[in-house]
Amino acid sequence: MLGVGVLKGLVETARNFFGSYVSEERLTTLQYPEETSPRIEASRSFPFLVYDGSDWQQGMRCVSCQICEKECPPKCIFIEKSPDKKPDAVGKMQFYPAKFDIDISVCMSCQICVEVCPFDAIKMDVDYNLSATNRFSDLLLDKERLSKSNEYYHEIHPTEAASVDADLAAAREKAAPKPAAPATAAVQTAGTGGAAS
Amino acid sequence: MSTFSAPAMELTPKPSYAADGAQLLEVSMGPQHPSTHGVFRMDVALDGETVVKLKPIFGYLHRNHEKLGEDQSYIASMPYTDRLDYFCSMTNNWAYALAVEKLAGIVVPERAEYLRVITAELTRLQNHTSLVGFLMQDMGASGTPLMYAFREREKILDLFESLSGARMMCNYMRFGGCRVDLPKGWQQQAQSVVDAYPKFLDEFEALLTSNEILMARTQGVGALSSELAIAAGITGPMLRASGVNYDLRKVDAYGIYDRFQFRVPLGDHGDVYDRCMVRLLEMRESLEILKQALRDLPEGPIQDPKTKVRNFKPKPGEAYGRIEAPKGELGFYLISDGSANPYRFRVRPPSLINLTILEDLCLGRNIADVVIILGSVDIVMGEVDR
Amino acid sequence: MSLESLKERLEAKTGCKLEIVENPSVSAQHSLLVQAKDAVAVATLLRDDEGYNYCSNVTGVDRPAREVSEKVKVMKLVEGVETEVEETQKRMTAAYLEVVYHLFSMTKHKYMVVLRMRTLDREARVHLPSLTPVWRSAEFQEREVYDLYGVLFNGHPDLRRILMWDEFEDFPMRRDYVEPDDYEYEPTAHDAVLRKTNAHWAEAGEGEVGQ
Amino acid sequence: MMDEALKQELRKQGIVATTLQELYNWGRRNSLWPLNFGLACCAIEMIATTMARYDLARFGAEVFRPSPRQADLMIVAGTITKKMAPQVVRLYNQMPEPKYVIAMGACAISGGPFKQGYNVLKGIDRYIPVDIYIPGCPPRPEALIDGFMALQRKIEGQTITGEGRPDFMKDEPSCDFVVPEFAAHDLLPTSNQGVWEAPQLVNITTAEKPGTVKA
Repeated sequence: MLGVGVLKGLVETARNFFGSYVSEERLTTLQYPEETSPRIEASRSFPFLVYDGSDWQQGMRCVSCQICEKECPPKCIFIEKSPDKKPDAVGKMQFYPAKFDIDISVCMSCQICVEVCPFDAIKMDVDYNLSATNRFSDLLLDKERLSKSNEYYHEIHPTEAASVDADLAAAREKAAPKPAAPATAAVQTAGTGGAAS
Repeated sequence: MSTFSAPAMELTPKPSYAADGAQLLEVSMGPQHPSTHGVFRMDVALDGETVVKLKPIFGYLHRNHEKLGEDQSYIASMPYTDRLDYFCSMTNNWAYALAVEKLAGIVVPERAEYLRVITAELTRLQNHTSLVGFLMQDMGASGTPLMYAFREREKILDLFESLSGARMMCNYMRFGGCRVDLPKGWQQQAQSVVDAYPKFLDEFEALLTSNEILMARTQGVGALSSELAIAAGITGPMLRASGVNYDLRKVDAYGIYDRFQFRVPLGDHGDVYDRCMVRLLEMRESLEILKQALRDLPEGPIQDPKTKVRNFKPKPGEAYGRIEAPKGELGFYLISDGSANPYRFRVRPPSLINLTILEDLCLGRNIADVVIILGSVDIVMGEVDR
Repeated sequence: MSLESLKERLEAKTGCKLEIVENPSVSAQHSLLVQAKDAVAVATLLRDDEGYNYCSNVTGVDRPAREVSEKVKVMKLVEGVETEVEETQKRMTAAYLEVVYHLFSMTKHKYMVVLRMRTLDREARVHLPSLTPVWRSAEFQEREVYDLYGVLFNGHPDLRRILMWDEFEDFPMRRDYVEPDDYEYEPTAHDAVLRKTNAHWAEAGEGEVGQ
Repeated sequence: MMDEALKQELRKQGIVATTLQELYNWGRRNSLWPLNFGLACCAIEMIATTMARYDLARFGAEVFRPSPRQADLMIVAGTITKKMAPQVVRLYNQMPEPKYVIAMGACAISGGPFKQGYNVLKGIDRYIPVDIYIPGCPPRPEALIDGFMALQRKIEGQTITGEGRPDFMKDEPSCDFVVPEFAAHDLLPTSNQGVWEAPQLVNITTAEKPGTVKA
């Protein structure tokens, strides 16, 4: 009979409509910004630079090797090497970036910089609310705005951060053959380089 | 309030005439048109309401994928493939990875093959679901079916996000495997989505498939014969709706598709209704594949250890790799000259080639039918124009 | 069904000369190079007799002339004695545009044939026969090759630009294409990008940047 | 003018005191009708934002108008190619004042990952003024909502009298924006000089080798 199919469809919409009052499953609206979706650990937005300890300049893991700059598909990273050296996470004397800029108005969040980084220095952030009124001043992130602490990294990607820390600790162990030696000595005697990738 | 001088129309209407002397109306549909799925444009000549000429015009989203692919390393092209057919980043990744693996002779570990099948079939599910929703939108069922479709799509996107980190642009596969392993609890979550999906499909079909208005609008509209479909190189659900049994998952059996039991739904008439139904049935088969793959998923490595992300330089030569993407045959043709960048990076876009016969399908139909015929072809402009 | 036997069959039927282009990679997808004048006859045979009724992919490739150095043995007078000496000679390879067709069968078998055609040079003699009358699926793809590489397909029903606008004059996928100059602002200064930015400001008459 | 504390106190008593300006801005910011206009990948996230999960209708913006004549807000969602740029500018010109532009996603802001391409416009702000930039490729629906709320805040702060009033309320309203033409190699003009000004090159100046190419 003509019209039965239409009626069947209308019954279905009615079921969905009234069902949304009783069934959680049908009520999917997320009341953003009052509530946010549960944080997904793997989630990624833009890169940031990890530092250890409390001072972002001292603890910066990046050694300015410029691999990420080269591999970045949309070419949105700009690094300038420092003239002098400072000890890195493992304790070896390394360069550090005098300038490290990421143009997030170009970044495609592809995570390739994270994959190629041999020093676990660059990781993906989860913050996505970065809308701006000025494209040039607000969306070109410099070294200071990019630096986030290792604790923050642990907070957003706990599993990944724990395994990175374990790797770094192992590398430090390897770099400092005398475990009894004081930390400062370990820094100076650190010989073999490179954290585990 | 400001006053405007009326901007000049891009095409000044020129009178043209039909054979019997009647004046034809030339309409430029697009590139900004609510039903053209992006920035597609058609120059349509109408006699009354009947289409007498239809010329598709492309290029409004020509983003130079092929040129960019030649200018950067092999791995750097992987995130760009996500943006070809932006509904189906997983299958795009797979097609590109497959072509590179053919070029360089890389073996993929078994677990990675299973992960690829699982993600690709989930992609097919969400692509077909939203396509049917969009098709209904084009037909005038504005809102409701698309809303239901996107409600289900979000569940699959959640799966993609917890696996790869991004909702749409997954950038998940690598040459010789996948980037990350499944996080904890992912398999159960995927299983529950797969288990709940048939219920949604039942609902969707109850809503749509017996609806008289829908049948009147779609049955017999835009019928494509199997001969024309083969000659014009149509692939994917559109070809199978015309009754040609050609599914690369069966023909090439790339990856590990020969291990799964599934059927290939075929249509009889090749009209809009058949195309829609073939997609609905294909989703059921995808669920079958997903069930088997999630059941049989082995343990093991997910990445070929010999293939590195950096400094990847395949030997000179060329390879054409193709897979059955949700929209049709997606192929990548790569020429290597031994350097770190491909010498030629070519994408064989199913959407573009499926549009070859758009004019043949639309001639003699009403202008309102053009919209749903285009909708049933299932195009994504990112892939059509690249 | 090997490529050699296919080549022999086609040569016997059409009387033309085909050439197998080896593919050194592991994919081993070797291809058939066909002369432009024989292309339509060979394509029709492939479709009708060999079952290749589905042309999947049409690709344009630009091969500009490049310098290759190769070792050649030449006879030379060394200290009065004529001896054979190995010498590296540099020569330029021929420049041409290439169109590659990937052919399959939808109904009969699952082999692939790769068909190639080459133009005589890159500037003037860039005409090739269109295979759209044989496989309709080549229609848009040949238009694309024309648009991006400038290969003129004789016998194509509707050869216009497809991706770029009609007024556009260049062929952007050619390897010597120069992009329009719009790099006045570039915060992430990579080598290639920086070169373009510098060129922009030099042209604008403001000298090199950063001074 | 009434001070803020008194206003809050009255509100508790059920008396809403407002100025014409506040009422006007309140009305405008809560009924922004976007143009139904998608260019590329970001458009899918824009559609997802209007769907059940994120529900842009909660902000009064669910009425996506297919015609620019009925729209207040243009969400430029996706890559603008040079072939498309004239149409985008023309659509913007056709929108009635007051009108706003959100550049959604990397491509609309700067050309994004495709900026090296020969057919890609390096940011829509070369031709039309942009109010809010939302980075991301594509931005998540939450990011779009966040950018949308930033736009609402911006509207709330607008005055309707004085020098700071929007252009469309001035006696000499801003004219049409120039629609680029297709030329032999590029668009002409390559940018609208009244809108776009390339800033100082931030990074290159610091290099020791000015203007040279890094090794």
